[in-house]
Amino acid sequence: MPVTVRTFASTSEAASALSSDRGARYLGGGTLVMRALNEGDISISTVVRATDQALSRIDVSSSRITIGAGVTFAKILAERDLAFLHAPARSIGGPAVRNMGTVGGNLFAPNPYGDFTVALLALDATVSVQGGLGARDLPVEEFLQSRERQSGALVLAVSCQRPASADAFRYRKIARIKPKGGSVITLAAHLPVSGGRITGARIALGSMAPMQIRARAAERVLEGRSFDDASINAAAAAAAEGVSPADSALGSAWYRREIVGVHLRRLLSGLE
Amino acid sequence: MLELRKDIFADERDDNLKEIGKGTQRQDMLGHVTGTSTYFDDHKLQGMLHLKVLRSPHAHARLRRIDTTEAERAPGVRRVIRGADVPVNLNTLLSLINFGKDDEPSLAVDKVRYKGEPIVAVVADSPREAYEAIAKVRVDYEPLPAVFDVEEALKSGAPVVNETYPKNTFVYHDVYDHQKLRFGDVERGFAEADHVLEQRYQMSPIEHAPTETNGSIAAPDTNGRYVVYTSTQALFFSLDTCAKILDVPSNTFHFVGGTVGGGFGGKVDTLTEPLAILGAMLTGRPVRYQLGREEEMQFGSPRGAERIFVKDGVMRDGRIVARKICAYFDSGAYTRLSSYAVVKCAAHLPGPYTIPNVHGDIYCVFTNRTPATAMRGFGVTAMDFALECQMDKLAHLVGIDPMEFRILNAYRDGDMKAHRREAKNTALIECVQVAAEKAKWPLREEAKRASSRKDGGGSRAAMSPTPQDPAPQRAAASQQRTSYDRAPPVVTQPPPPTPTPPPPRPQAPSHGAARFSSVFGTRRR
Amino acid sequence: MTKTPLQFRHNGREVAVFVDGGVNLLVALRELIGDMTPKFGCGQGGCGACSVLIDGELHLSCLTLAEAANGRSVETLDGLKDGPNLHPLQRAFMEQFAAQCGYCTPGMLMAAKALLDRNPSPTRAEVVEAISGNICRCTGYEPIVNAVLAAASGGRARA
Amino acid sequence: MARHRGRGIASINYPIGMNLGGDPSQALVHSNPSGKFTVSLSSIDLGQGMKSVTRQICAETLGVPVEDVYVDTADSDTGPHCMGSFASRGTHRVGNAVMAAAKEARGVMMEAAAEELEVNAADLDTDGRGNIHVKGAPHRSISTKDVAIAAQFKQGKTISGRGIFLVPLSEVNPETGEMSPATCYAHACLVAEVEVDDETGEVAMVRMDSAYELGRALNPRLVEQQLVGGAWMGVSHALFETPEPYYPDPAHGPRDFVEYLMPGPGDICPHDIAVLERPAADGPFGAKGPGEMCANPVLPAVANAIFNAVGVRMDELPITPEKVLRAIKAQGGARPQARR
Repeated sequence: MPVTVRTFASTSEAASALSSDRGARYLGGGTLVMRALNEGDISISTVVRATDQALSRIDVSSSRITIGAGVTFAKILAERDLAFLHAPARSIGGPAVRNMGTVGGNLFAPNPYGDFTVALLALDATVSVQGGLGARDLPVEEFLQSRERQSGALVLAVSCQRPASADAFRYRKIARIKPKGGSVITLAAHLPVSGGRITGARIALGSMAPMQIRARAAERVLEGRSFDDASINAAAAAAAEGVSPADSALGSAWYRREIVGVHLRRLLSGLE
Repeated sequence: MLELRKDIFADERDDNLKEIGKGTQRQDMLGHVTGTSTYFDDHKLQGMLHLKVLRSPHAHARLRRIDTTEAERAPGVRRVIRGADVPVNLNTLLSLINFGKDDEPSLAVDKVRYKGEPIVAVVADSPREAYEAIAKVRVDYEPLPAVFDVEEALKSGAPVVNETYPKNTFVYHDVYDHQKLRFGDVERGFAEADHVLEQRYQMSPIEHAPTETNGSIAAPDTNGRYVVYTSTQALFFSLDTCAKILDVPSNTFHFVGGTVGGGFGGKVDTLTEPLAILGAMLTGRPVRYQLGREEEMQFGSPRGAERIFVKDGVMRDGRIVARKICAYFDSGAYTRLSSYAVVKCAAHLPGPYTIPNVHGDIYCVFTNRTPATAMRGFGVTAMDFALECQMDKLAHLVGIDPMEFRILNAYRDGDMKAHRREAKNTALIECVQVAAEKAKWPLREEAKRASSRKDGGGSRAAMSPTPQDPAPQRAAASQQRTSYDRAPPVVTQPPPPTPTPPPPRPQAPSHGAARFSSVFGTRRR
Repeated sequence: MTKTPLQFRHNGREVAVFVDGGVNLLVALRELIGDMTPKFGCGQGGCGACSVLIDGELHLSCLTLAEAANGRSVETLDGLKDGPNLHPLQRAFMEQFAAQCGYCTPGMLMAAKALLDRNPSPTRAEVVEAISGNICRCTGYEPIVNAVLAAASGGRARA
Repeated sequence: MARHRGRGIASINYPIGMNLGGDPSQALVHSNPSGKFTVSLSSIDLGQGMKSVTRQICAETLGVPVEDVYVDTADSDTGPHCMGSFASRGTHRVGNAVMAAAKEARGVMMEAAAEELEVNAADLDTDGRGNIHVKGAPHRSISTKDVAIAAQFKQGKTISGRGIFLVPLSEVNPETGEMSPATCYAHACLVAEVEVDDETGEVAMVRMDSAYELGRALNPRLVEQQLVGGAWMGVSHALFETPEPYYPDPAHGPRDFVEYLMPGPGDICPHDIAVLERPAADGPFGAKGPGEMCANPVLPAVANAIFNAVGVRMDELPITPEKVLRAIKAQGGARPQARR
């Protein structure tokens, strides 16, 4: 049975086409769906596309920025007002993949992919989803936990508050291969400091669990403390609490547990 | 950056040549930069069909039943190929040089011996339709215990991987489960030695990862022949292998290739040609069979793993007096070319050094993994890793600079090698000297003056008496003979007795190196 | 199979073909247009051998739905030459001996072109980044990086 | 945290012209009527440059410019038998076969020229620029083109040659392993410098210095391609590559180029290479084969450099950060050795 390609002008039509057909997959940048088709994934019988311009819109007018699900990483890198997201965007693929891969698709990318989503998780981003029954917003963490059930839904956009200050948000992807390599561990931290105290600490990790997760123990350690070596070391010591990494071709669970604290410490203390 | 050291061995060369030695542009470079170099897949044929194979999800399983009826009825399917459709469904690559027993089917029939082994091939109008048909093939597997470790595979009671070799090892000279190397008496050497160091080394498998995956296109040609565009790195090897498997005269085929997107040894196995041609024979249409990247990585044969045990005896003054090696080549489920690498490896011992007592036992072991094959440095890469790590440890043990330690033990012209041939045209010492110079690694004058052309031979040319192993029992009559020579098996005879040589002396400083002063003095500009 | 019409600009020339649903641009270029310069290396987006420019941007044709190229401009290595004259990148690749088996070369050249079109005088680090999505198994990358840098400086010299 | 540097060396040899297969290669060389030569082979160019090297060997042997020679490969209908491109056969086996074929063709060419110049063929020589002249009398000369025309249309001679190179099969003694495995050996020594991160086990290449003895560098640019690319592959084998990361457990095998690890363009380091030439008795113009052996010294040199940097012995390939980190922890921390 050949693959049917259905292209819609509106996201709502695309969303209902997706939710009404178990064999339908939404085609974003192609890095996931086209690869699956190339490799003979016959569970995909319909490819759904939407031409709605809203999907590729970036709104930076307010302190809360919104990025359409169809926005590519190259487009983010071209947007000066999104400088805080340049490091995560640049860490994905090579130039061609950054010209194709989208923010929305990254939410569905399994390990060792999905690095941009780690940044979104640390930024407490919100995901706007168009289901068969209408649109709704949900926190990215909740979205990830229910990701399997979201495959029938269409992601419209993600949005988040800008980090409190430039150095309040930090991101690093640990890869074996330079400059383009798959994630051994991906780390993102948003540590707003007010009155000399860290408030609302968020630390997110990629490749440390089946999904991107928050390092809650490390967050708790930092919450309310001053941003100094002592608290950094304490956070590093707590980094592996609650993680459940897997053995993979890029590194073992043991190795990831051993080094996650080292890399968190280096990230927070600004070391290479 | 590359520097030609014409000053070294200049007296052995005629450099008065016109084309040789010039950095002439590659004949194929214009084709490469314009994208017009023609690889096997760049041939456009009318009505091309696509072949995909169903691969085993089990590392070891009996095939109780294979049902292809649904697949045969699937849309776009032109032909489903099963093991019974392959004229000669058992082969081993080196049967072309009369070495080894046929042990590998093109399509598995009774059982599968590694995860990814092909069982059924589907030829369809499009890749998509081939994939859909493959999903409709029903196979009833009875999983069997599998063995993945070479030493486990040698234990009695280990699962038999490949019934052609019931002891899970290739059979050498009809007699042995390994290839021997015997030169002098290592046990005596160990007894004499000031230090004995025994170590274990392991190399995991390595994938060739050529940017072009293995593949071929076969098409009916005029006058009943078949033209085959192929990525093979061994044109007649592949052609003759296909003629054998498809049981037709070799001139049935017109093989075209020669421009290949990287091989490194991974395109010798003729993985795709037999089924592509059979598909063309059975459908009368051009058929393309190209491996996907995951297939290439997991089921295209890799450089096989090796486990190596090295035991050395060394004197305080740095002379190595005995080296004993036991190595296990992980051949995977079938022989392919590992049996050959084992002999090449035995010949390579003990590395580029003159050691009076050398003992080697090299095994080709079968396990339930993707069959291994040749790769750049075949049979030697892992052994060199083991030997050179060992050399570093020995140098550290006796407190000698690692460069000078190698110069001290390096083989020289006239020395006797462990495979009982005289060393000629050696140049290890000069390589160490020049590398040291490049790396600004200080060497003592004595080491700088050493030469491959001096102080070899003499006692170093002698073959010390070699004790014989207990006589082996003959291999089972059922096992056909496997040896390189087409003559009857070599009769076992002890090597001619030779007088015990005095143990080699450490190299005396030599002062006759004036002719080569340029090696250490002037740099070529 | 039902076919879908597809029309786009291929190296400056309008082409129209009919494609099967779900077919990628690499297959359309090679099997329907007959442009064999983009190569299949993985179909996974991992090797860059199939790299092409779409509306001037570097894309992986194996991960591009053929229909998505409708009405757009696709450039491949086949269009890099200016008539009989080699592109500076092609000349530099020759001079630097930056190809062995040649299979990654078409993708490398397109990735390098995408860089130089935007950044005529890149740093070494920028060249490394620009070709980071392209696998070469033969050369060790060094001659390729040198070739792109040479082409860039050559370009400056001419300017 | 600390990063430690260390240097390690390895020296190796490699067999060229293997005798264990008894597998010959053949070549055909012939001229067209305008004195341009075609070499017909069934041998394969995998990128190593076999077409280019045999082209130079043919031109040198014929005494004509390399531009006048084209190597056609591989076609089983037009190319004579060749077992294939493996076991360092390209330069040594195929090169020798081409050389033999070119010698035969040169003989006919010189005979035809002698007939035109009315001299003895033994008194003639080629100038490598497409002319054949009487030794010591350059003015008494004829172009290879005119010779080819005369041979074809006047003398009825084919300027062509056939060549085969066979290294006879070596017997292997079952008891002692006595054998003649190869006809010559290439050599190398390589120094690797690495930097090891003692908190993560990561190893970075700093630089390499090496010396390779190859008999004869038939084309130094092609040799450089092999040695630079081969050393990269050696680093890759040493630190990165395997389709079975948990060998002998076959689990978690890589499926794509993200999971199958090879150094990227950002992982490469400077490599300073010297090439030595000690001609082999049976190599074409003394050449051995650089292609296969060039990666081999890198693996142990890197392992030995890691020991020099942090004092741990890495005996299992590939040397992943995990293995290095486990070893450092087992040792109770990095123990840098004497700097060298």
